[in-house]
Amino acid sequence: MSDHNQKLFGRRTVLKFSATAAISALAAPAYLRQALASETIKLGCIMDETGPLSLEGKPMAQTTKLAVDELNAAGGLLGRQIEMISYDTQSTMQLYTQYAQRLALQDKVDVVHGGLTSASREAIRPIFGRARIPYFYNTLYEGGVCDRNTFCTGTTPAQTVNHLVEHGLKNWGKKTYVLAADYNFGQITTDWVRKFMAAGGGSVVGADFFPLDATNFSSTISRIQSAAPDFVVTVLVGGAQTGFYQQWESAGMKSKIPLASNVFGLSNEINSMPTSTTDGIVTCYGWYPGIDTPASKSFVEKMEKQFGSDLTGMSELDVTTYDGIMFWAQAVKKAGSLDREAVLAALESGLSYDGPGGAVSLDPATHHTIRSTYLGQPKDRKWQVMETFAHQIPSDSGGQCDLKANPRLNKQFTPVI
Amino acid sequence: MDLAGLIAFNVVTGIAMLCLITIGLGVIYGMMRIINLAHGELMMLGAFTCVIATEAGINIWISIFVLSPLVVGIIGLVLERTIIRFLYGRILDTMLATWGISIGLTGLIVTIFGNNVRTLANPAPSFGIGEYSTSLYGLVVVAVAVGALGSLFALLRFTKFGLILRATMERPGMAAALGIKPDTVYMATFALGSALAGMAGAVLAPISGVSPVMGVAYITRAFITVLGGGAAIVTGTGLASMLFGTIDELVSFKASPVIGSVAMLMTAVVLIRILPTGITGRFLRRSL
Amino acid sequence: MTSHSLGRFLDQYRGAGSFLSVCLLLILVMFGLPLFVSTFGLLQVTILAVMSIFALSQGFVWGFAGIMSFGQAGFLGLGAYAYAVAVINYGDSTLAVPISIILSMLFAAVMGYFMFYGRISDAYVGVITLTVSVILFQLINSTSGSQYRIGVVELGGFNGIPAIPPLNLIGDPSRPLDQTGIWYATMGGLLLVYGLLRFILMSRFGRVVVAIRENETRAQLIGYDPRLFKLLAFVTGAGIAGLAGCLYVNWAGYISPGVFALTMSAQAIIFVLVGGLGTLLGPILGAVLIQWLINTIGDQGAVDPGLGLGIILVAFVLLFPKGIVPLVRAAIQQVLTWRKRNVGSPLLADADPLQSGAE
Amino acid sequence: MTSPNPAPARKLTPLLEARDVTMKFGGVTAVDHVDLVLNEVELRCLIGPNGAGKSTFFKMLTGQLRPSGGSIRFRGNEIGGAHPHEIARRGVGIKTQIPNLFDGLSVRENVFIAAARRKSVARATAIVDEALERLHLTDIAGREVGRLAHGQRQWVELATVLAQEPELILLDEPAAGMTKVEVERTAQLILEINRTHAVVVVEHDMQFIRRIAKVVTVFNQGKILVEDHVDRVLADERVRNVYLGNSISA
Repeated sequence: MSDHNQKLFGRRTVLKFSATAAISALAAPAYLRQALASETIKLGCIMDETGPLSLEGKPMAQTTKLAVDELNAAGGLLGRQIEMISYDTQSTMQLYTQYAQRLALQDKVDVVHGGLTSASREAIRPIFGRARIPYFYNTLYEGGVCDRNTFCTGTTPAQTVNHLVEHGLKNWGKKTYVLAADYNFGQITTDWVRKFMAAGGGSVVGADFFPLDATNFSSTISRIQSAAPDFVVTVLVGGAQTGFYQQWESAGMKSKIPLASNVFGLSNEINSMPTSTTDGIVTCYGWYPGIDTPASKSFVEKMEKQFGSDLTGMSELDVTTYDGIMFWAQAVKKAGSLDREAVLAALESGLSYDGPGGAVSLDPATHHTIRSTYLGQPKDRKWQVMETFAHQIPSDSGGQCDLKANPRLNKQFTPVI
Repeated sequence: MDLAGLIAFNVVTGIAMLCLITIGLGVIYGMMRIINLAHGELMMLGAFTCVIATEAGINIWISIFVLSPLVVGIIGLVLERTIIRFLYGRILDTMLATWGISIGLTGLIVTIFGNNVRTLANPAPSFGIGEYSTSLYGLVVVAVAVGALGSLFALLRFTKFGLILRATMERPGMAAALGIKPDTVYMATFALGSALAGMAGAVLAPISGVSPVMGVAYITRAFITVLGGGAAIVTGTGLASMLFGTIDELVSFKASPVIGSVAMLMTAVVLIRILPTGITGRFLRRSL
Repeated sequence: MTSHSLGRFLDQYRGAGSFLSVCLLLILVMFGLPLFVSTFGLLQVTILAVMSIFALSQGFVWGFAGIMSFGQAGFLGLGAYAYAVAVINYGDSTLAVPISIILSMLFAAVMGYFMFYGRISDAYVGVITLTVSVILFQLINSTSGSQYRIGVVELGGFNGIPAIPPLNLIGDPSRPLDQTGIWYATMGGLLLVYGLLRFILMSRFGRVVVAIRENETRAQLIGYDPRLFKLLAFVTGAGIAGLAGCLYVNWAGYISPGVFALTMSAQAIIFVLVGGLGTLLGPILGAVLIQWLINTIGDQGAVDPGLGLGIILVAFVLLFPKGIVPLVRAAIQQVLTWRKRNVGSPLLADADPLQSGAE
Repeated sequence: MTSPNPAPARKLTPLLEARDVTMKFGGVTAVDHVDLVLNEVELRCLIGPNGAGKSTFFKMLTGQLRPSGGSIRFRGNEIGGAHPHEIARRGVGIKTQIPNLFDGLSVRENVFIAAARRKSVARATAIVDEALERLHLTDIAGREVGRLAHGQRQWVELATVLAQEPELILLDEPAAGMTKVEVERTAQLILEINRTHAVVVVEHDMQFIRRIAKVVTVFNQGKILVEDHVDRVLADERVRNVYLGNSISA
């Protein structure tokens, strides 16, 4: 608890400075500000710690804090302490660009970890690109981003959605229905489902997209029933959309049509909802809290020790955040400097380490991670791992993204159907 | 055939939801000519009351039908006494003030409880229509909506309080002539409208989830239904809900919920343009 | 010089004096600030200037034309999206700026015709503007599929449109403006809008608009068609909001449907209410003050900014419905009158400034 | 002044011609098949008890109400049901019963707005100066109208009507709430205006009517009771009954 307070205090002092920037910046000569800046290494964190996305965002910010504390406890990097400068974007898109500009122009940070939704990533990615600050997006997403300045440590559809679809085709049937959040993540992931279904000889019989504040799913539940799929894939994001699962159950659909999801469980659903709602929904992630390895267990222990009752549910998102920071730290050590080119070169040198989710390596060509993924389902508020897939390649760009060979590439590859 | 039954059920539920959302706003607008932009937040407070009460172990039905209306009714009373009563007769100022209340209440609840969505377990089982199935809770919503409209009608038609309300509605001086302060009537009306909003929020909580910002989703719908319905509270709310609810549900089923909602709003804009005094401003003028 | 023509002379002189001093102040800020403030500081104040323009649009439509628009953010958003789509498609901002203004105005013209020529009462205008802005929000918010594109630009739905190029020198896309340039452009826009509105209010058109706000029936009985004047005023306000939207995009480099949100419209109304209804300086001051307050409250994180905003809104409606500027002006006037009485100059007693547009 | 002599224009189209004009509010008929003809430069007084339909009739003449039936022609053109601003542009000006002004604006601005429609600013300014001078308002030209006394507001409204330069001037109770001196000035002014303009006056003050009237039309219960020369009207038994003998004898 005291750690948390300290963090808040630290953030506030930083912000107090920035809030009065217009005035105080007048007074402080430029060289003085530069001098202050060089004492610590600055790690920028930009995350939705409050608001409807906070169930995902807050643990990620906590993990960032944990990782930075660990690094500092081990002596910091290059003999300097790491200062975490954190902004809460309050689940509001406008604040992303505002705070990203603040990180880039005022705080002049050395690296940024953060961004939760794909929308937020696309909003801030160009800002850090222009400011030449390496950017880590540590959230599982729709895949395909190919940008020399950006590193994505979360899992992608080529590592998870394909397994969900295979599972469905094998166990349930050839027809599926997709429910997705109405933004690029939901749209592109749905295209992936279409592609994988077609490849496996099945089809998507319907897809509905919802704004993030959608709460009433009754008309969709009717539509699903009239389309009669063999299973439903949900790509629903945020607190409001989790209401679907309860409406699904109370409409009596739970026992009729099985659900698969690559998002369910990321916002602590297995603890906040009745087990009758959650049990049996099949998911696929790069990590589950129940994974029985020493690294995984110690990660959970460390988090629980540091944040106690303030910690609400853990997921792959936290592990990939941790991975992102560790890769960056490894690269800084290897480069021996914070110079962007040196750090990028080190990041592209084929780094790997054993994280809570197992062995992970950073793919130099795509700037994504090669890692194990797992199929799992909730049972009595615990995750049951059903299957393990080792060494999953982030092949979402179909081999077209090779940043080693073509560093000027900057686009997002999407599935071709 | 079964599918048609399911869709019909959804349409009826949709209409009932719209009725519930609207009725509290309708009472306040119909009687006092105040457009209460904090209506959605009063619903939100009702939903929060219900969630907190059930989390404290109180029976969900008691929370919905007793606690939520009571708590929000009292909040409405306080708001009326401290803010609204100074603004009678200034329609735009009341809109601004209630908007301020709306933003402030959202901010207050965010500050206290955080901007998160809470869920309330659905207390009703599911039932089948042929090979399709749906939640029985829809029937609860329909029953509550019918009950609320019915009791409001009875209140206006058969009680002395209803007579006074109608008199005040026709002409503010009338109440004074009957020996009642219009002030008191307005106070009671605002509290009644708030209580109805609180109950609506609580009834819908198991379906929609509960969050501090949920009010925004309701206010536009309630708003257009009241204005679309016109002066007669019960008939107007009922008719406008039927029109808008049917459009919303059918288009939602055919296209998507967003298009459904857009279609409904467009219909409302056109309706208000054609009938500025609402459906009952033009037809069925003598109704309640 | 007779006493009344002296009075008139003083009216105009004082109006012009305050106009010039506001302009001077704006120019001083415009050129002075970059000398003292870092790039980031400039970024922070640029948004204040953008919001001031937005507030002026609301201030004109509501404060002078008496049209209660609850959906001014709709025009802000249209201007913003129009600029974004146009500038990316053309690769040049020269045409994108007028497009953003004109699109907002066209939309307002259609909407205004629908409302004002349909004898819709004031409160209902509020409802319709609010509803239309909600419709716009929902529509734009659901355009995230790749099938929703205009030219090469995907509208992006909830995601919005990232990496929007800033303004460039007129006709020369190879020379985009930097942060300081955008500051100058924004302040230039603010000055322009302020000057334009002052000019409009001095003109016969502006006077009739104000007269219609004061008494629509009388204006009609004199022979003015209130529908036409309201429509024109509404369209003018929309154009200004469109410009604000265009500058907003330049400030953010990114646009999402959030600009259409009700909170944006609410902010504009609060700016005007706090600053002063029926003034031009008021909305500017209100915007700067409130936006600064939102940033400060938002930064400290303990209290939600909505709580503060709500309290401010209610307090102003109840206690100072006229806002800060008229309050201060009345106080100054009182002091002046008092002094005049003591000096004993009867001439100035009649020299109230034009009630409509002077500060 | 001179004896009533409305003859010259009679052969031409009348300035105003109302035929069968009817106004119903729900079940109540406020104006019931009224015929009224007014010639160029005529002065007509309308009298009748409260609720007789005079103000409603005025509202139909100016387009504030759309008649339920009948026709209203101004110089031969139908204006019944037209928009108020269209009627005003044809040259009908009205001073309403309760002073109806731009309260937040100054006296000068009020009159300027009325004068300025479709005129150059210079010309409008000249008209404003003249109107203000004529109605002795020059000294309070800078004052905010909303803060003026009732009598002063009446004058301002008269000034705006004059500044509009209408062909037909409708005055609804122009002398209400004025002092004796002011009433006399108003009477003189109306007669002066009438030299060049047609004027219709609604008034309750019988002394005032006697002072200015030539032909008087009496309204009762939405219908025209009688229409005749002022002396004969005031002597009429029916008119006395309608007024319960009160003010006529005064």
